[in-house]
Formats: sequence, C-alpha cells, structure tokens
Amino acid sequence: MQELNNKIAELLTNNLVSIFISYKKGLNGKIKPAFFTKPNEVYENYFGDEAQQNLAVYVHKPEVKKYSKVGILANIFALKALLQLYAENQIKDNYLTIVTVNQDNKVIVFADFNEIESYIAQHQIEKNTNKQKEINELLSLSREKRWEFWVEQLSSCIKCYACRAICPMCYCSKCTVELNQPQWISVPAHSLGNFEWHIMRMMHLACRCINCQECSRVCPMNIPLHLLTTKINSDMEEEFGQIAGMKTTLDFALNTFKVDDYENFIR
Amino acid sequence: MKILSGKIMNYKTLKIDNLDLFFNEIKKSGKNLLVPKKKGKTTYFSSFININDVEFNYIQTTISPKSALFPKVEELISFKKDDGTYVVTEPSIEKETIVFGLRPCDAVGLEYLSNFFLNEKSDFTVRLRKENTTLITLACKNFDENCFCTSVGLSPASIKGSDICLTDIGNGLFYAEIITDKGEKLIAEHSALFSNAEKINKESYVAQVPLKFDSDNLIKNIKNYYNSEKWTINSLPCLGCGACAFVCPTCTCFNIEDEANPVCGTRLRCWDSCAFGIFTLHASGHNPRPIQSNRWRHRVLHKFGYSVTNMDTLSCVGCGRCIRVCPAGMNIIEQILDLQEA
Amino acid sequence: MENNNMYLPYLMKIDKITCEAPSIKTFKLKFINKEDEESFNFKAGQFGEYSIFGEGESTFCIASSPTRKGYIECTFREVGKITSALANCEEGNIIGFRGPYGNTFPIEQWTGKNLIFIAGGIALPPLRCVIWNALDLRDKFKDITILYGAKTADDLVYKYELEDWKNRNDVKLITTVDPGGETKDWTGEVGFVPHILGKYPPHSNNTIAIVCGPPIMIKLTMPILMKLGFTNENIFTTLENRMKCGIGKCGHCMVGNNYVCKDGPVYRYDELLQLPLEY
Amino acid sequence: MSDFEPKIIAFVCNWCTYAGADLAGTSRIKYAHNIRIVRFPCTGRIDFMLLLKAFQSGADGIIVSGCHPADCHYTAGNYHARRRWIVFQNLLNFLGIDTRRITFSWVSAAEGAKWGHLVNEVVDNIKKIGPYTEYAKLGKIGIGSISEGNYARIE
Repeated sequence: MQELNNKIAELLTNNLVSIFISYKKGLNGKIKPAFFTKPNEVYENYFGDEAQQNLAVYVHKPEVKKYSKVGILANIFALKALLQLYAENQIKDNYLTIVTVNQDNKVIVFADFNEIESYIAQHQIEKNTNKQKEINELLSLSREKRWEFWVEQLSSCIKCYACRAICPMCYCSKCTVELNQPQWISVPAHSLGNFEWHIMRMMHLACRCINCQECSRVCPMNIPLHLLTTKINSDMEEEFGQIAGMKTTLDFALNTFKVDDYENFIR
Repeated sequence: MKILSGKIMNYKTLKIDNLDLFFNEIKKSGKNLLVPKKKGKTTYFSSFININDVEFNYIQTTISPKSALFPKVEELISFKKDDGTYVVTEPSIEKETIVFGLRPCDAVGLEYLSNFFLNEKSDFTVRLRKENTTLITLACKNFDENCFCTSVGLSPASIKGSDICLTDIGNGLFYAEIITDKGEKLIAEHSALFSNAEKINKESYVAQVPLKFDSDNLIKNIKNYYNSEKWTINSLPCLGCGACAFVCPTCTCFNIEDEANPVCGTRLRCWDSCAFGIFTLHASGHNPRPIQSNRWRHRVLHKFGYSVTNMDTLSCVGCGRCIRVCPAGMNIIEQILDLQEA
Repeated sequence: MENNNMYLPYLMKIDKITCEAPSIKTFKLKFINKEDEESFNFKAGQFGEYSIFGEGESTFCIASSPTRKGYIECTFREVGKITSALANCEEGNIIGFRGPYGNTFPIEQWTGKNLIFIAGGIALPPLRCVIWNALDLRDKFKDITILYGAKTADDLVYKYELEDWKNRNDVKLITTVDPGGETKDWTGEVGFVPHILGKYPPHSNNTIAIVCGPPIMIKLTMPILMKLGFTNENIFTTLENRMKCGIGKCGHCMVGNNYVCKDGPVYRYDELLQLPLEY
Repeated sequence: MSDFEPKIIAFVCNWCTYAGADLAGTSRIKYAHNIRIVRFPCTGRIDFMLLLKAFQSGADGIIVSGCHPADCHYTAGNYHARRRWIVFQNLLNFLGIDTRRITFSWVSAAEGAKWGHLVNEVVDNIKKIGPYTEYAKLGKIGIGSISEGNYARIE
C-alpha cells in the first residue's frame, strides 16, 4: 500500500497526472472512489479486496475529462474495460496513466496499452463456474419456468439506471432509452419497459461487456444481471470465439462476420 | 427542528406470536397487506402471503414504502378513441392497504410526501391512496452507520405520521401506540389480539442513534452554501443514476408518459430523478443544470433548504437509504459535514 | 380541496391551423364541452399542457388574449416528439388541454404607464397574449412599443399581425432580423435585438419593459435597459423550463425553491435575480 | 383453438424476399392471409427492437427473411444480420421468450413458391402453438391501479 501511495504522490508531484482516481474509505467505512489532485491527499488512498468498483467508468465523466492528464488505479476488470475502451477509440493516447497492483502487491505503471494487453493475457480471470452453473440450471428449466423467473426478476426493476451508470462500456452520450422519436423503450418501469431496457442493454453490450458484473453488484433490486452478461459473453465466446477487453484492436463480433457462420436455424 | 409531536390515542400490547394471526386476519378481510421481504441483499415491501416470507431482521428496507402512496408507475388517465374524439376515464383505487414494518423515519417521510402532494393543487391518486392506507410502524431496535434520523430532528421512537407504532418491549410482546382514527379502527377490527396497556417509556427499548450533524445550524447557513466548492469535489464519484431518488421516501419528482396503441392507451406517471442529465434538458438543447455537481447540489439543497422554505420542514428523514444504495459510495452526511466545516 | 383529477384534460378541437414560419404553427383551439368553455378563465402570461393522446403532453403558453373568449391559441415550434405529433394534426382533430397554470403579468398595475415589449424568435407568443390584452384595453396605457427580432425574415411569427400593428398609429413596432437574415424587400431593421434597442432607446420614465427571448438575448438586453435607467422592478420576463405536470409537483421546472410552473412563469427582474442561475 | 387465426408479422428485405413475395403473388400462389409484410432495405436494417415491438403489439409469430448468403444487395448486410440473430435468439431463449415464434429464412426473388410454402408452414405451426400474449401482457404488470382490459392489444 505504501508503495502505491508513494507512486501516486510521485505522479501528482511531478505533474505527470493532474488527477488520480483511486479508492478511499468513506465516513461509513464503505470503500468509495477517491479523486486525488494533491500529493498531500494521497494518505487517504485505499486498495484492497473491498475496492470493487470499476473505476474505468470515470474516464467518460465530463468533470474528469476536464483534467488534462488522468491517472487511474485499475483492478483487472478496469484494465479490461480500459483496453476495450481504447480499442473502441474512446481513450486518447497519452491521456491516461494506468496503475495496477499485481497479485504480489507490486505496483505496475503501464507504459502503453500493448503492455496492458499482455498483462491481461497473463492474468486470465478464472471462469466463475458458479455463475455458469446458475445459467445451466436456468437453461435446464422449461421455457415457461424461465419466463416466470425473469418476469419476477425484471418486474422488480425500478429503472434507476444504476446498471447503466456504473457500466464502463455504457458511455453513449445519448442512450437509446433517452431517444423518443421513435420511443424504442417504454420509459415507465412496468415489466414491458424493463424487459425492453434490459434486452436492449444486453444486445448493445454483446461482445463489448467485459463481465465485471458491476451492474449486478449495484442493482438496488438485486436483479441477477450478471446471469445475462455471463450468458451473452459465453455465447459470444462459443459462437464467435471472441472475448471483449483482450486486445488493443477492435474485434467486435457483431461488426464482422464469417461466411460460414452457422445458420442451421435459418430456413 | 423537533417534529416529534402527535397525540397518542391509546396504548395496547400485541403478542409477537399473534402477528401471524393478525396478518392472516387482515388478509382474510380482503385488504392488501404490505410486509418487508428479503431477496438477496435487498429488502422491499410486498404483499403478504405467508408469515415465513416476512423479514424482520433489517435495519432499514432497501426500497422505501413510498410506493404505497406513490407507485413507481401508475395510471393518471386512460383514453379510448371513439369516432374521432376520445373518451377519457379516470382510474379507480379500490383496495385498502396496510403497510407493516416501515420505520418511524419512513412514516414521517410518507407524511411529508402526502403533504407535498396534497397541498395547493391536491393530487387525487395520492389522496385516495393516503385515505386508504394504514401505516403500522416498527420502532428500530438497531441502527447502522448510515442512519441519521436524530440529526434531522427525529428518533427511532417518533410516532409522527404513523397510524400504529409497534415497539418490541421483550418478553415476546409488542407495545402498540395507536395514534390515529385509522389505527384505532384497524385495532378495533382485530381487538381480540390486542390487550390494554399502560403508557410506558419507550426510550430504553429503541435504538440510540448518535447525532451526525447539527441540522439547525445547517438550515441557518444553507443559503451560504450554494456557491461552495465542496459540491464539485464531493460529486465527482456521482454517476448520475437515479438510485438515491428512487429509494428515497420523500423524493416526489415524476415524469408523465403516454403509452398507447391506435385504439386506446393510458397516461402513466412514473418516478423520475433530478440526478438524470435529461431531467432538466430543454427541447432547445439548453440544460439549466448541465453538470452532475449542479444536480447533486439541487438534490441536497432541496432536502435541507428548499423544502424548509416551501413546506417549513426538512425533506430528509435520515433513513440513510441513499447512502446504502449508492453505487459510487456518495454520502449525504459527508457532504453536509464538509459544508459545515468550510 | 378539489376533488377532481388534476391530470384530466379538457378535450379541444383544432379549429384553425396557421403556419407561421418554418416548423412553427399556431393552433386555434375550441372547447368540445360548452360547460368547460364557460367556466374556463385565464390571464395574460399563463400556460397550459397540450396533449396528443398516445404521445404525451407538452407545455406552451396561451398565446391568445384573455379578452377574447371562446377559444385559445397556442404557437409552438416542432422540435420534439409531442410537438412533431401536434404539427401532424389537422383541423378538426381532437387534442387535450390542461390549464391554465402559473402566475400572470400584473397588467392591472400597469395602468397609465408606457409599455415596451422586447421579444426574440419564438418568444413572441407569450408576449402576444399581453400585447393583445393591452391593445384591447388601449386607453388604459400610454405609449406601447414592440421590438421584435428573429433570425431571418422568414422566422418572424404572426406576420399578419405584425402588419396590423405596423399600420396602427397607437403602437410603435420595430422589427429586426439578425444580420444576413434579411430578404430583398425587407424594410425593417437589421441587427440583434439588444443592438436595435440601443438604437431606439425607450424612455425609462414611467415605463414597464417586458422581455422574453433566448437566454443570450436576455443576458445582453438587461444591461442596456439598466443603462437606460430601467429599474429591476420595472422589467418583467417569463421563464420556460422543462415541465411535466404544470402544477408544482413533478419537480422538473424547479429553480432553487421556485417551481416555475407555480411561482412563475412570469418573474419581475428583481425576483429573478434572487433565484440561482438554473434556468 | 381451431378458429384461432394468428397474426404474423414478416420483416423482409426489399431486394429478395419482398420481390419473392411479389412473385408468389404474380404467380398466383395461394398462401395463408395471416401475414402482414413490413419491407426493409436490407436484413441488416432489421433491428432487434422491431421484433420486440411486434410481439408487444400482439404478433403471434414473426418471420424475418432476406437474401441468401452472398446475394445481399449491399454485399454483407445479411451476414451481419445472421450474427445478430444468433445472439438475439440465444438471449431471448434464455429470458424465456418463445423463440419458436420467430422464423428466420432466406427467400430469394425467384423463390415465390418457397415464400408461399414458408408462410403456410409458419401459420400452421403458430396455430398449433396458440396465441402469444405473454409478452404483450408485460405492459400491464407493475402498474399501480390499471383498470384491467382498458389497455387492450391491437385487434
């Protein structure tokens, strides 16, 4: 931790970054994002298992964009998110200074996104077999039972859009739900509007979601959105062999095709 | 700003073991009974089915009981096309509702909410719901670091806004304070379950929530805080979702949307949040509150400043829900302390 | 306490549609129900919620004068979902109307004073209501001046009425278009509204200025009025914030502790200065 | 259930299937009348939201059809669409939406007979499965005090 603090302070002192996004402990003990602009604030810095939030989301925030150089403490999911954002041309070169702490508690400052790419390749996140098991359980049910399950889950959605707000990949300045000519998604949070919203979001995240499962963590209604993201991610991997957040170049499954993609469902 | 007043009409006791019976009797009488239920980390209010689903172990429900008066989506009017013109009908709210297990702060929150909706141009759906809703409050035995009811002039023993207030006084007994006619009526309908009791001092049975900030000082100085730099710094984590507003018992903002097919449709009212960027966006593209710190400031100042001017009361009841639910760890207490410090 | 549903609209029939300018239309609306018509009353400066069933509600001022009974008029620009749907309506169609809402211009207090109306673009409709109200009670006021500007000559609304006002000798009308917006046969002024105001400085003595326009126009007009000796108490304007309910509940239009729909939309300039800059 | 006439919405591409359906008409091939055709420039344009909107408006079945692979008027629109359908179908199935009611097909401008056959097959199939109201009904769930029956689907 001391090493990390020193590093952040050093970056700030030498004006290599004008703001550093990290974590700190809030008044109530909850770990929350911290935005350090001066070296003497860095003592508040916190890094540990409780520091869950994917900080990559702040890269889009207009207030953060005002700073000329931004430093960010990234856990493995934030690294994947940043890499995917870079691939999608959402991050300017030489704008971000990305810092991570590896499993041996060593502080790493990445020189460029190629380094991040190789770091991610070496630090594969283990497939969460629990999630896959939940998905398989759901798939083994009859369609009607699955429908009942999701109607119950999604009906409770209050459309606070916390899932969208926390998502590093949801960076559109105007989201589909905010477009009303035509009104694609019902605004009210009745079940129809909720289904439309979540289906639309999943389709727009297909092969872009880096599966940090933040949406599931922050949902006030505890809707298991991670099941949807995990499902769509594993589909993408199985069908097209593509995983988001692994490469510096954009490899977007729905933006490309193979002539021999399977089509046994087409008549 | 003490708002603990309220006249208690009667005192009773209820055996905790009889709660099941009480609930079932209410259910049998055809009324809608909302009780706290748990789903993962979320506690929310839902219709009573079975005593085993009812959750008692919670500091505060994740979602406030405001939907009893102000549901997340409700119909304002419905219309049908008829020979070139429209037939417009109003919805009816038939069912009597009883909410069990809300906290004393929630009852005050719902009172604020209904006062707000019923002042001047009275809102008919809220009024009908209010008339048909009985609130059975459960005084808090526990609290957490996000509770701050005492800082806004309330306490776990407040009875304001409640119809009946239950306090667990040990020995398997609830001490019931019956505050309103509605509460009296409900008790009368189930009188066999309640025994008469003397007035007792509840203080020793309820949680002692420590003071987090001085609200009198805050109200006095709130006008000076508008231009504080703290808004920008403190709102940096805010991501502009509506979670805080949607779980808040006193957030009243809403949106009106039409849903229709070519034949008929409804005009629906749904919750909206001042944290959303498009909340204030003009059709011209001009946005009066263009950045998140403006929106965060508006929310905090509304709770502690604007509603004091407009309604002579704070519109924050210290339930701490917005703090617990915030995806980015925003904390209204921290903001207030920072403002007061400066 | 009222017992009715505040959200229940009056049914209105579109009696006449006038195309004012590109994408700007005026509707003349008549009540379907005669009882509604008789009980309906409004004052200058108030607004309403106009709705297309199935699309939603939109807020505009009532542009006709309260002195003319039996109908109301509204003028709107086609910008969003609901205004587009309204623009697609035809004469004879039925739409909904709720209102009137908001406060009013204190016209009674202006008796015996000079009035100057300063409007830009689509902001003439809220003033038209007051202008006609004042013109219908012409002998109560002294000089009436109207300064109206738009981007181009084509964008001026109520062209037929501008003609009418021009020909009246009890009104002084100055029209202007932004540089580059004039046509070959344009006889009015060329220049931005604040600039033209400086060119024809009105007397501030015993004069009320009613200003309405885009934020930038208001921002530049105020200093000129101040320089001419107008006091804050003699300047009125109307605010237009996003609104949903119109009755001070939905919270969209809040500026500080003010609900524009309830405490506004008409503000005296000194009242406006008390509010945070969130409009 | 015998007199149930399903409503089928067909989203078709302008260049192949629409022309194919035209050919079916000019060739006087008779097929079930339960179908409403919506013409698009290309299958690549057929957004997944349109399919959901069709179910919401009371469609019992949906046909999505366009040019055969390699025949797309815009070179690759149908290839892109094919990938999107794979993902979309899997997602809908996971959510428990009845994907049997969505039929994807390639019908070229010359395949009038295939079109007629396809429509008949789909209509027969949907007749067997019955009407689809689950999804359209969602619009009523979660609304406080909605008067039942007032918010009917399009008949």
